[in-house]
Amino acid sequence: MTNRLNLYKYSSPATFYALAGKMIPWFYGAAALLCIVGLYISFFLAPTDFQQSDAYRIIFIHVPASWMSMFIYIVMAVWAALGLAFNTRLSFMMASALAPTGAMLTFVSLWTGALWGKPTWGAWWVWDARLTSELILFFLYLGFMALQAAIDDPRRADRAGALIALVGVVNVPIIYFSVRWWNTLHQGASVSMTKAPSMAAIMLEGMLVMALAVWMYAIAASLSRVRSIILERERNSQWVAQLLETEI
Amino acid sequence: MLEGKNLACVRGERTLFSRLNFMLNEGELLLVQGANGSGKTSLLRMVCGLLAPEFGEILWQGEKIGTVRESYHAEMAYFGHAPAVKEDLSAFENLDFSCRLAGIQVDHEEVKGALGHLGLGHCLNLPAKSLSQGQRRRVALSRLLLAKARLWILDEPLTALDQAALQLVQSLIGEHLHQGGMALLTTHQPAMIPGITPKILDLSA
Amino acid sequence: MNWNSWSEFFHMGGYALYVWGSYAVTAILIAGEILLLKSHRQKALTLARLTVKYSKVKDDESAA
Amino acid sequence: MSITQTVFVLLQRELMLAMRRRGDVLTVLFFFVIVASLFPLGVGPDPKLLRLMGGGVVWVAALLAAMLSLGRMFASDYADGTLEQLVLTPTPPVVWITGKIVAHWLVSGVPLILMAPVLGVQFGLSGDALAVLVFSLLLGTPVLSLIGAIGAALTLGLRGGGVLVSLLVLPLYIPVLIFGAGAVDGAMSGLGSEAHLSLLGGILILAFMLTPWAVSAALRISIE
Repeated sequence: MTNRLNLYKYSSPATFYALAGKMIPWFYGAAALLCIVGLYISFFLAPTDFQQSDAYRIIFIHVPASWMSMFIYIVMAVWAALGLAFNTRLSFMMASALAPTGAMLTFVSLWTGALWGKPTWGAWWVWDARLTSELILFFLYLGFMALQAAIDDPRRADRAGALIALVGVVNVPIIYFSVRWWNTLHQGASVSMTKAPSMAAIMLEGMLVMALAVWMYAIAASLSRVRSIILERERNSQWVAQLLETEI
Repeated sequence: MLEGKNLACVRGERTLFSRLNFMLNEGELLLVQGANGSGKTSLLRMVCGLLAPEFGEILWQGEKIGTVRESYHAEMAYFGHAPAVKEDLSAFENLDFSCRLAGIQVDHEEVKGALGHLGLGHCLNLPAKSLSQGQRRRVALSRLLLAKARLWILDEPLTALDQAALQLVQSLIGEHLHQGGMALLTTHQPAMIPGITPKILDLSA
Repeated sequence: MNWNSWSEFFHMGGYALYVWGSYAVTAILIAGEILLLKSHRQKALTLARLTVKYSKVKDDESAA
Repeated sequence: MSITQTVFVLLQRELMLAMRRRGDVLTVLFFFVIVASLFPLGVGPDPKLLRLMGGGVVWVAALLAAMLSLGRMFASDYADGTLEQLVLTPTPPVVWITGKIVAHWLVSGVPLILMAPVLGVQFGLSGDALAVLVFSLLLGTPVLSLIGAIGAALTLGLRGGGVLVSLLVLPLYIPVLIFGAGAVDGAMSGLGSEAHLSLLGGILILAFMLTPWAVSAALRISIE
């Protein structure tokens, strides 16, 4: 019973607003710290690859960005599902707050993929399964954001966005499978980034630390965005008025 | 029996109404009044089940309308702002299809009779795009005659009608109520339903 | 140690354009997002302040 | 009244409406033909090249044409109030939604399938490949109508709805495109197309079972 009450307490926008405000600096701090450690590993500890020379150092952002871009889409869909199931406004707001960060990371993944591809495959863009899926994921993010932007009524925007996020997440595995199938059939690039020939443990460590840094950053950024969204949506309510008074 | 309990409606960021209660028994008419934008249409759509209330519940024969959806919809007829008349179909086809889609078994004579009753006997086979606005609304209203619904939910049924049609629709509502039906309606005109004193629900208050 | 000098570090074994291009664009994007978040927050605050002010004016009027 | 009867009445009405608005159906069909005919003008008339890309081009054109016709699925019913009345019928929404999707496929998918062999011949596809093309479209175009219905339902009454639908729906069409065009490729290269076609069939079954529920939820959201 107390558990349930607590859950309700934290799902109220007013409580969450304050809580998020306290947590954001910690997540930014953790992200910065992990980023410094990760960059140190990727540039100073990880040795130069004898095949790809130093170009491979791009994977220390490419792979974490790809992982997180997919992970964020799934988290977004989970929030959307929670919102539709329990009709909690905060869940919808979290879903909308995650999308821009997810789209940004998807773009980072595409950009770094292209810059890695040029020296490795000799072309800026190769229709490799991973990159193609990432491109489609980018479209899915854009569709979600465009749909929400086109709807004025916040309730409808929340629900419509949630539904398309769920439809998207059901389709992602099918899309990924179909793109891989298509790729192997057309004998495209068979080199995979993560299967770099001499994948030393230190490289994996670098990627993991960087992935954690991106993770912390994504949490901080989305919490910060959800706070602004809460403020916009709840500006008519009593607690916002009180909050602004104490602040000024 | 239809009952609204502690209803609240939020559109966008505005609360249109809250803590609204009403009760409608057999043979009663509930007239929903209020200024433009006070939520009359929203209330009617809420009672239909098209709009989920922000708060509160609507009961049909003591059960939430969401749980008895099928039987509730079978006993209810809604007449909204848009008349649900297809321009490319004739008046006859419009009524015929809309009844059959709603699961009402009708034969041709009944359809013709209903349209004739509302004074559309001469334009049965004209495509609806050549009908006037008032005539289209009458096509839509003629469904009420065939639907055999106990609850009528009518949003501005009297607009765009001429004097004769106005009388006719009012007497139709009266007949429906005398036979033990229920009606929920909004109107700008003073509705004079013969022999009925309506309950008033004022949303501006 | 991988690098004997800073210039070697910046040279990245001849792949400077690709490596630094990736890291720089990522840094710019993240910085850009943080700036956007700041301005979003400012906008939301301004909007909320205006709303609160407006509702106060209305309250005062109705009280008078 | 039984469920099949409702679907039957709905189909009858939709087909009658489509017959009275034949222009709309023909517009989509001509769009399909024109898009496919533009490709040879763009890439040159080399028969080898055309034969290689024929299946893919016809499939892309079919995708675009199917997307173009999505606007018709719910928009006019939404504007004139018919959609509200359908929601208020005692029939479960999934039933009449399935009916509407089937009607949409009959009106805008089937003409594409019938026209496709003509376009295939333009690209010099072999007899086998033509048969596979038709069969893959037969399995694939219903999926386009099904998935498209979600996009059409979500964008009801929004400004810029048409462009928005394409942004929402086209990424979801990709698997259909891959397996559809892949089947034709397989037939051309002699590698066989059974695997592609059975995957396409699998997608069709999955979409047929799941999408009506999603569309029902989407319509509820949009109608509110």
